[in-house]
Amino acid sequence: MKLSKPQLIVNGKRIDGRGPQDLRQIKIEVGVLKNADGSALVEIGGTKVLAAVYGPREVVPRHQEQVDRAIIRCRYRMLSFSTLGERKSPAPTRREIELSKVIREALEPAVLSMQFPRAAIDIFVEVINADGGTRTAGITAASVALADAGIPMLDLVTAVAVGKVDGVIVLDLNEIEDMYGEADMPIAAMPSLKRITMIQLNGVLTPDEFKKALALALEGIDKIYQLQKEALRKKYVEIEE
Amino acid sequence: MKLSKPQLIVNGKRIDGRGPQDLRQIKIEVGVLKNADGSALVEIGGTKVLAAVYGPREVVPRHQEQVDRAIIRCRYRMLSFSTLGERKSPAPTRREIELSKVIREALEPAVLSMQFPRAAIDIFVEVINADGGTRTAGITAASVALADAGIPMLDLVTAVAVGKVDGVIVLDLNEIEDMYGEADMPIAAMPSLKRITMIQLNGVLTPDEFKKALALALEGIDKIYQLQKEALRKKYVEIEE
Amino acid sequence: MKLSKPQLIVNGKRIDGRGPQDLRQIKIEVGVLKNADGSALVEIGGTKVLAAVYGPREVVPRHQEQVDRAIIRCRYRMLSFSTLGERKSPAPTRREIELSKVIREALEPAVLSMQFPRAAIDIFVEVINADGGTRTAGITAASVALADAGIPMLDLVTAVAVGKVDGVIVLDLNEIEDMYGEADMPIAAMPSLKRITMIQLNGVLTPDEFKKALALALEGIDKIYQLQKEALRKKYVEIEE
Amino acid sequence: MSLTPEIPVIPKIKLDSILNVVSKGFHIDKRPLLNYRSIEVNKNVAPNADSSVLVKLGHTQVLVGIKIDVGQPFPDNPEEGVLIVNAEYIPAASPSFEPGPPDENAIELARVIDRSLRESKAIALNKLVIIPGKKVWIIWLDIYVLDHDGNLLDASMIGSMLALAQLKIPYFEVDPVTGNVKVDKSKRITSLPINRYIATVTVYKIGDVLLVDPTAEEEAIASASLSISVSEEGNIVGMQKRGLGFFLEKEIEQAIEISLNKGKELIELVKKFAL
Amino acid sequence: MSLTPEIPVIPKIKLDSILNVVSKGFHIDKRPLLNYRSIEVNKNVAPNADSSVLVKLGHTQVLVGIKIDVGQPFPDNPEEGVLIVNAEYIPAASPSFEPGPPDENAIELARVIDRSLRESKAIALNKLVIIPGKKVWIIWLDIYVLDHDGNLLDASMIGSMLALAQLKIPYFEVDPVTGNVKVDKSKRITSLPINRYIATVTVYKIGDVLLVDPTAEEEAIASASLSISVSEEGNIVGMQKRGLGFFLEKEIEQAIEISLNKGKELIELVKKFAL
Amino acid sequence: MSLTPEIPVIPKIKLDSILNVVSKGFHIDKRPLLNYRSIEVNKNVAPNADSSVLVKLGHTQVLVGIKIDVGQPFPDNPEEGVLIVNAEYIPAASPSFEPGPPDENAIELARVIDRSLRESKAIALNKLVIIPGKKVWIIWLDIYVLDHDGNLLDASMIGSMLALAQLKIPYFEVDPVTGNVKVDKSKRITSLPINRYIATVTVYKIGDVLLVDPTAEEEAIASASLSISVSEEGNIVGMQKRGLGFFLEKEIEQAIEISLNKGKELIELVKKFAL
Repeated sequence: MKLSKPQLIVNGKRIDGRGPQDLRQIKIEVGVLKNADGSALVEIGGTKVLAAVYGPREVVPRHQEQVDRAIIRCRYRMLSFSTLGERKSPAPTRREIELSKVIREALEPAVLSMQFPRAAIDIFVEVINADGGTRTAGITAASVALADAGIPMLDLVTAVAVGKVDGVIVLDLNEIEDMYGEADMPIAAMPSLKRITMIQLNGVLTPDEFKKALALALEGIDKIYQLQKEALRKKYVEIEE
Repeated sequence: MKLSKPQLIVNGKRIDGRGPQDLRQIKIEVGVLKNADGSALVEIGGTKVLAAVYGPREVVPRHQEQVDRAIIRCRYRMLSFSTLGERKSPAPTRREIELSKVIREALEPAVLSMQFPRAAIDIFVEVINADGGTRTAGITAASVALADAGIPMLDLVTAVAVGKVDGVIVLDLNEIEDMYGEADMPIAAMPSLKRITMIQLNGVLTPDEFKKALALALEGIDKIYQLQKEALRKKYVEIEE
Repeated sequence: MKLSKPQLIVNGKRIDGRGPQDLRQIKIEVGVLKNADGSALVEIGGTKVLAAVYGPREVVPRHQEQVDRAIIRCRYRMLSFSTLGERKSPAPTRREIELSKVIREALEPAVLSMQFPRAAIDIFVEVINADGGTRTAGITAASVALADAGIPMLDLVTAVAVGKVDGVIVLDLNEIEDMYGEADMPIAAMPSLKRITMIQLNGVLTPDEFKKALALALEGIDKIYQLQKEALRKKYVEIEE
Repeated sequence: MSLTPEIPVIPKIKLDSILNVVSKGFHIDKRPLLNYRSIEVNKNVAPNADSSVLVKLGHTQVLVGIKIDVGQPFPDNPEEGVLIVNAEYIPAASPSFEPGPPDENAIELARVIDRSLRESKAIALNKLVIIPGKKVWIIWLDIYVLDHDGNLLDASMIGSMLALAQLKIPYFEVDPVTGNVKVDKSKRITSLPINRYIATVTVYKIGDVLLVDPTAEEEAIASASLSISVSEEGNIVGMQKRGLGFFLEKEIEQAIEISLNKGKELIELVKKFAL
Repeated sequence: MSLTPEIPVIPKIKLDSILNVVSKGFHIDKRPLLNYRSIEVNKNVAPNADSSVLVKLGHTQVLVGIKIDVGQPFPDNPEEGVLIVNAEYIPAASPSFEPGPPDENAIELARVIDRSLRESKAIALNKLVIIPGKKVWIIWLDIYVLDHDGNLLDASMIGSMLALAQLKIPYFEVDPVTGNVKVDKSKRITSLPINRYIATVTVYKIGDVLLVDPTAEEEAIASASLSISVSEEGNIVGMQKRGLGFFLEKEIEQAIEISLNKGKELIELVKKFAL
Repeated sequence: MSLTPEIPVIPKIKLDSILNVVSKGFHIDKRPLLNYRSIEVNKNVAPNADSSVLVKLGHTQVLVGIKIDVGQPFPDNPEEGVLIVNAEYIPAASPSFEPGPPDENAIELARVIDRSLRESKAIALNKLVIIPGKKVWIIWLDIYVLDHDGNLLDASMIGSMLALAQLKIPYFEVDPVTGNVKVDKSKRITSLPINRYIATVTVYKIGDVLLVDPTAEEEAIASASLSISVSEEGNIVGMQKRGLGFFLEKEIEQAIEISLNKGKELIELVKKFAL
């Protein structure tokens, strides 16, 4: 039974106490797995996503390989207990299939695939806990994992959602805001190069609201970008020392 | 709930006004698709079937290829909204799997497969609207599409059903006659060569009724054959002009 | 509805009249199929299992082959009508997938796979009637079928279950004893070499009970081993004569 | 996608020798072309099935088993029980069969048997109703091809007919309040009511010659086959042409005649086995 | 696993010539970059569907059909009917499409259409309730791509909108005792209530140039695309970036402007067709 | 089809050096052969799960989560709740794991855990009944292997036992009229009743040497393993031999002794973690 919509903005504050332009608390850990060539765990509010990268490696099955570039293979998946409500069946949903593509296409523009003809770069995004923004956290984690794997990239890719809740344009929606808000717009970009590599809109915005939301997303992306770089620096500086 | 059987023959006329030996109205269009190497749309009464052909082309996956001949691959399929009643699930039914084989085997004897070793000829039959005789319309359409694709053949293949309804042997059953009749016998032949390439009987016939029905089917096939040739002529003469 | 547990041991006798250390009646037939390279039918009490072997033969698909050994492929399967109760769906159950592995690993130590690099040895175990002990009967049958196919082995593999019912350690459980007993422990061994190649325990045993049960199983295995050899001798001596 | 099957490579010399024998009117095992191989049956081979039979037709072996359960009728047939026929070519049966769900050949075989039984009204499905529109008997008839030495469809129909003829309906009680059906398979009283016996005779074409019951070797060089199901009354109750080749009208008429004759023989045999 | 698609090898000379034409402001068929090809529709092409339409956008052909059945509402939306959008690229439509269940491209297309319709409340799902919480109308909207010559998503939205606009709800009666719903599809009284018309305009990027409605040849060399769904009120009701490339912020703003303009045109056209 | 796994090619020199170290009584990381690596647990790592725990056994990482829902009991066990154990080796966990449904290794692991818990009556399923025969609690226990550095089964049992020990049953109300069950997961009162703790100790055989808790490198050269589940009372509650090799009777007796000793240690540890 759908609960009746709660009031999402009270006295200018959001349901979790943030202002409209605030990110949730973010934690980025690099190199959390031994076997994967690269890995990262991103926590943003209650959302927790693990990304792992293998590659460049040989393509199996062979017929998938491309003579002039590495192929990128990507799977986004929610663990069976990662969502509220009943256990999720492990069979891939249509949503997971779409998001695997969307995440791959958000990362493709940054990866220098041409340097590894006939190879594969495999990206696995596993949602451990879902509280809104799992695809954007997945992109943020995957690009750190790619860097951790030593895959050459033009820039990191950083993602966050913006949206509209109770008529207000807000940054970094949580699950409740996503569910009851008027619009949810996940965006990914290569922050230094100002290139937008992913944009989806689920909901209704006027052209003006859209412009405002896009600008807010890019601000949020810049902040998360600093955290990504810091997390990578921390791992690699520690190692060098 | 099965409706009680309607009377199918009244005063020698069938439920749609035809005599026992009449075909429904037939329309054959050639080359209806841009990408396919050959294509045809066949309408016979309320039945509407699209056939498309690709080939001869490379076989993927490779292990299917045969060193001394082209393989023919064929899929018969009903679109989800093509039948009366509820939406049909897109998963292939056992009936569709069987008919894909039956249609392929109806066409195989006419195709000069030996001319294209290691190649594939792919035939796709899509039922857009089903009102009886979809497999026979599919064969009729597919052989025109093969010709349109320039695949060398000994002859066209032409198909029609005969059957028994209210005790009368009739030509070209519609859906109601198929459902409530005593027998339905789809037949395909290479008309000039008098070779029968498909025959199925679903129902009960005495040996005498069978003989009569077979003769009637071959008559119907001859008529449809003329329409096939005319449709092909029309396209290619028009082009030449 | 689960029936209430019947009394399984009455006056020292089991529900089918056997003593605790008795095997059921066993029949082993060799070479029951024409096409398979080797085959055997094993009946033990009401359980009836067919095993067939093909190989060593070429590996399809190619990527499965191993450069230094033959691969063994094994499928254990229950026919749809082989069990009590409703018809079993033909889709492989998790149990069947596990037992296919367990049976393969019971046979692997005996097969001289290194003699056939890049080849496959395929083993099909089909349960025709299930009355307890189908996996062990399957192993017993498969090793005879391997011998019948002329696959070189260190020894035959022989299997039987032991268990605990109404507190008593018993040999060769039937379906009822398996269902209502306290423990079921299928064991396979290469009898001449005293090598144990499969052991599973489903139930609870004290360490002492375990020791006693293992010894009893090895006794039972020795008896069945004689029957396997006799069945093979019978076929091959008959042929020589 | 249905796909042209790989035609097994038969050495030229062997091919010629088969053609030569066949053209003289004999099978390679010296039978006349229109004779079946010896037929053996073992009944009740799978006691957990509600009916089962192993049919050996020469070296071809087919195992047919039936499970009968209580279930719902089809919505468009509320006053009839349900017959569901499945077939599987187990990978043990031939080096060319692969494990996995039934392929198009197995599906076609099952559907031809199903249609022949259904259209001929061979079994009285209308007597399998427990509570009209709600509860009926479901007959699951499963055909497993164990060893493939040719002519699987004819052997499968023998096995199916025989398994059906042996099937006994279990004792049951309907709870008058809940409508639940309690089945006791340890007691069986009535036999499944058989309206008529059916046989399927498949006529194969090798070169210009028509024959029945080929071995696998012969079957591999047949260009086409025509399976004709006949009833004990001499009616034609099902047909299916298979294979890459064709038939002339005259050949079809011959095939019909052959099937009516041989079908009568097979039906007699099955009736004898059923006793 | 989502997988980098194989980029079709286009001969260098052809590639250059396309780029050259595009950079001069034209499609290879000489249209201005922001013009759509001719759009034709055939209504009721599949009479067994409850609504159907064939859309031809240049050589691209998309067949959209609807079945409307009675079913249960989603538990979290008991007071609304259900819209289920599926899409399939049939293998006839392009030499590179393979038979099988819908791939990620077809799934994405269906989901973008579904979200745009749903989020904009284009159709009044709340008026499709028969018995609240128990029985509602389920609208199955199936999109088949028959011939792929570029810009499938825009064509699919035209077809979807038009098929919905033509859909008539069947006559039905609710049995007051059992709650069963009896549907009579031979009588249809009410049209599906449409709240607003929607169009999807996909802006493609070739080199630095933005354009709409490319042919398949042009589409193959586009680095990225941005599909923007707009409502007749001029709101943005859905977006999806696709492809291996990227957009700059300025390009996105241009794309929005293009989509608002072209969307208005498309909506006018669909409304005209719907009459 | 179960298939001989590809044995990773380990350079001869490395193989010799591992065998050498093991034959001297040590793991390659210098532990004695019968010592486990350090064990760490993080509880409640997935707050949306009803219970979750991340277990690190050396570099091996296993994530176990539980969802508890209301459902129907198995027809043959109307008076018990239902425990369903699944395991998946995610492709991130090892370069040799592939995406897709659980393979035979994951299925076997889940089934060994399931049987050990079930046969030992480790958890009181009979106390999970809501309405006898109609509504019970279903416990979905899902095991995800995140990083594979050997000995997955022992780590998975630690995680499973700990996740079960932490599980709290949600508050619920049964509607006396409809029999519907209303669950409120925000309130949790009772813990899942644990009858006894279980541990699984897998004894591996490398050459003639028995050892526990190998790294992935060591595991790759073990010829066989024997997983033995033991209860806190010192009973054997499950066994499974795996691998291409064999055990002698004497080796099995040694393995039992090892498992009883190490199992006691593991159970102590899990109980401590559970506090």
